Amino acid sequence: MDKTIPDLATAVAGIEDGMVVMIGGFGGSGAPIELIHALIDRFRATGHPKDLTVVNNNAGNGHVGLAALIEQGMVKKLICSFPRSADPVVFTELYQAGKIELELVPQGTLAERIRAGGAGIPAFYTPTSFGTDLAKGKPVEEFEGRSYVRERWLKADVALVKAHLGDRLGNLTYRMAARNFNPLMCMAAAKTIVQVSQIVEPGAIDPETVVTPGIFVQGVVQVANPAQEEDLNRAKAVYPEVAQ
Amino acid sequence: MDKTIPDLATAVAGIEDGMVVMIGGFGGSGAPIELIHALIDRFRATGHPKDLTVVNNNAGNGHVGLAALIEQGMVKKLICSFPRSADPVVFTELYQAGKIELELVPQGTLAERIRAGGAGIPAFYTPTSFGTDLAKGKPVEEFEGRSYVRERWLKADVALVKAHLGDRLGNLTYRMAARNFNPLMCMAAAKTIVQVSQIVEPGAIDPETVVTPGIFVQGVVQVANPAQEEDLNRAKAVYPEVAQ
Amino acid sequence: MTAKLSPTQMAWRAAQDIEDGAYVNLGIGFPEMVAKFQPPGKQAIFHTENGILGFGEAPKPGEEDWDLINAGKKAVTIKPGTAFFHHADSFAMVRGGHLDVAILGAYEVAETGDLANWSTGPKGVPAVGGAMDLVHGAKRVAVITDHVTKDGKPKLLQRCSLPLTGVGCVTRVYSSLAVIDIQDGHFVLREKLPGLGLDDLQALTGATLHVEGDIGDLNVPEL
Amino acid sequence: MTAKLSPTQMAWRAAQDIEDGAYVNLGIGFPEMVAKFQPPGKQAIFHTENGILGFGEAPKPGEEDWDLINAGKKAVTIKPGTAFFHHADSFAMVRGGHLDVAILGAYEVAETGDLANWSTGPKGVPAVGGAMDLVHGAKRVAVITDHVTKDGKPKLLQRCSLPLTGVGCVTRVYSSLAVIDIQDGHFVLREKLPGLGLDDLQALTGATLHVEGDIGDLNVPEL
Repeated sequence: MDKTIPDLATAVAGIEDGMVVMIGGFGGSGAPIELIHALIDRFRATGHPKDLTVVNNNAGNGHVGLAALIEQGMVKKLICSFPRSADPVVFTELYQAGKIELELVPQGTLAERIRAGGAGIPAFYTPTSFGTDLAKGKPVEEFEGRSYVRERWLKADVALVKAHLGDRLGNLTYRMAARNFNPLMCMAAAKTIVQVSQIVEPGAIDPETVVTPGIFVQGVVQVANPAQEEDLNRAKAVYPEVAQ
Repeated sequence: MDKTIPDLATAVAGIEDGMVVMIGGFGGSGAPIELIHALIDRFRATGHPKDLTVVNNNAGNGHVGLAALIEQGMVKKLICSFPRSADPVVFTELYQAGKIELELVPQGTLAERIRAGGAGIPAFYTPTSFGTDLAKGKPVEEFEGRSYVRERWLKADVALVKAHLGDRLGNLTYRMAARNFNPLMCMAAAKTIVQVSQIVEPGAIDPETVVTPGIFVQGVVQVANPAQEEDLNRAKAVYPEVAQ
Repeated sequence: MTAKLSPTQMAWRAAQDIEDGAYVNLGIGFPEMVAKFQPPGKQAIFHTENGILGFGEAPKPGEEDWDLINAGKKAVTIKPGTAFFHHADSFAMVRGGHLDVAILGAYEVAETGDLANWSTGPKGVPAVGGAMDLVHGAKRVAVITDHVTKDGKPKLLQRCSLPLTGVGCVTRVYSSLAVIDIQDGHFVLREKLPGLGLDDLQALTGATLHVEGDIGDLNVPEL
Repeated sequence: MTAKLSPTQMAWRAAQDIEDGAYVNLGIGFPEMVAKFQPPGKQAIFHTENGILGFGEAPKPGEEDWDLINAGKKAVTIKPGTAFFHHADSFAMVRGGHLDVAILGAYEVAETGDLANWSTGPKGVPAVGGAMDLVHGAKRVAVITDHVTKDGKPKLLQRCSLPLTGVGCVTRVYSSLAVIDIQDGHFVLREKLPGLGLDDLQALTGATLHVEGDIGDLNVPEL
């Protein structure tokens, strides 16, 4: 079994119009910038994929990564908890112009819905959002005198994930707080594509320290020295680069 | 902050009559034998605790650990998935004599109910047990044309857990398949008491490899070279040892 | 030739259908033997409910580590690429549909795909383990079972008489006499022992055996 | 003395109530400053939603690692005993009631304990983050807020006018003028700035301030 993929273009080849795409990361940490940029390259070359529904905690920053994906007009709907960030110009303008849909989900509920999707739990109850606008239309139930909102699982056609080490069986480790939503999204997508800083031999990752077991991963592509969104934005990077 | 406890007797001192006690382990692997035996010692010295409700995957084997706890008559009710094992004489006899209650729960549902207890999810839906005797009396709901059973969280007053390394903040690692239910039970109990093979300084466990973060742990006691239930049973051990 | 397949032979036959790279959970007992018979060039990855993916064979006697066991509480070993995880993650793999194949034992199987394999009734101590989760998780749920009980009564039935493990979950049965798919509420006979007549097989089966196209010969080596 | 406390001073006051060994989540913005003012001998352990427990102070400029950030996307550091985990485990800590204290900002707080801190209405881009989870998880949910808006209108009200973050969740308010508990649907005044009359404070508050026993002086150092 070998889940390694030779290059980024191949890694994103199966992503089609209208798909639900989970993209890992919290802000820039753990964001698979190179996979996103490869998807943008494909769109610019072929016109596809478009009309994507993207699941991410945020709405991107600056003009790289998720923000660039949105800026290209590839995203029809965003499911996220916090689209208001330091420099979310791209999303804000499209949203206020009514050109992109937003499903706002409390962060813990977003995480749990994704985990539920991966764990085969179609619905669960949470105290979060009870009595608020974000619970409108959702079933409410009392348990032991406290009120809870019923939330549904969230699944995806594809997850784009950033990890640290990966082996050809798909076992993954992450780096510090870049872990965030990534292991959950691996579980919840029909096809999980992971960029790792280094592909290692099976056995090189101690079985005790595997965070995502390979069963949740369909493809692994190596991106040594991946970009950090924060660094790119401080350098005022724009993707794709505009010809001078 | 120092969560270390000097000895086993102190570790089990707060466990009272009628409490719900989660006990980690799957069969013998990950079973906190020494904590269980300390609890038996306390019962034999004081007559308490009794009428316990115990949550464990199994019903013990032979005459040590959980089986010995049951044999002492300390357990009123067992919540478990598989009380039928190689040598579950103790439980079987009491059960058939009507002297111990049994709540039988599918293994994955048991794990998820415990996790839900720890994660603040009062109820969830699962396909498991739909249409079977174990779903009787439970609400059923359809999602996307498939039927699911609603299950409730499971919480405990105390969890007795076996881990491998622990620091004084309560961060834990486990050893191979001895992990099993232990990290979940840490989450789901008001008070989690852990026996570890070695107490180490904070920082000695790589933050990437912490399996149970200290927030889920209230006490850590060192038991170097812990007994394996399987070894004890092969040696036909009985606890407490009968005076010759 | 054999009048019926041994459990080992049934396990061999089941192993032939496991794709290279498949994630597989093998139930306690006979199904565990399937791992031994993987055809050359096909390498499945085995999952055990108690938190190991990609474990290896049994260790030599005396070399057991009792922290490294499978769901049947038997000692196993690690291999390059093994991963450990807790029970909630383990059953997320099961319930979440990430396993390709689960192979279980059976007391009874119905043509509806219903399975009974956890309780023989109110006597004795009931025990369910992970079976009710496994039948709803894997993409393909197969059963290894003698075709009839020790008393010669059919185990493949119109409806199960024993308490159910799952409803409409089994898709293929590897019995001691035949390989039978379950499709749209019917048993569809795929293979039978070469010396066994269709009428004879039908007489040992508690529901109608449908035939679609050729019936293959169930040829299994002596093991 | 100051006419009102600065955000830094409110953070200082809030920090005095944090017990040694408490697990604490500090909201983005002003509440983050609470960490700087822990009294000597009291060591809280800080949780951030994005998957770190027990993180340390900000690194020196230029030494940031952007994989090591807090919920406000600011760089932090690790300390001995830090642990990393994913978002579902992180919010299990929150929702499961494992945090001792969460300290958040507020647009409005009601005497019922209702909190509004995520939306100023239909204009602009709504963003909720982890606030709705935090208000239901921690054993004690406190708020740091100016006592009045920039226009001088009360932020402590009978009922919130803005979209709610949570119902009946806040138990203590550290305002720029006072420390107020919320008990049984009432504001109970615990401390006020020494130079401020009770009537003056009541005039700046949108619901009745109840008094139980002594009212302490809200003495905070210049910072």
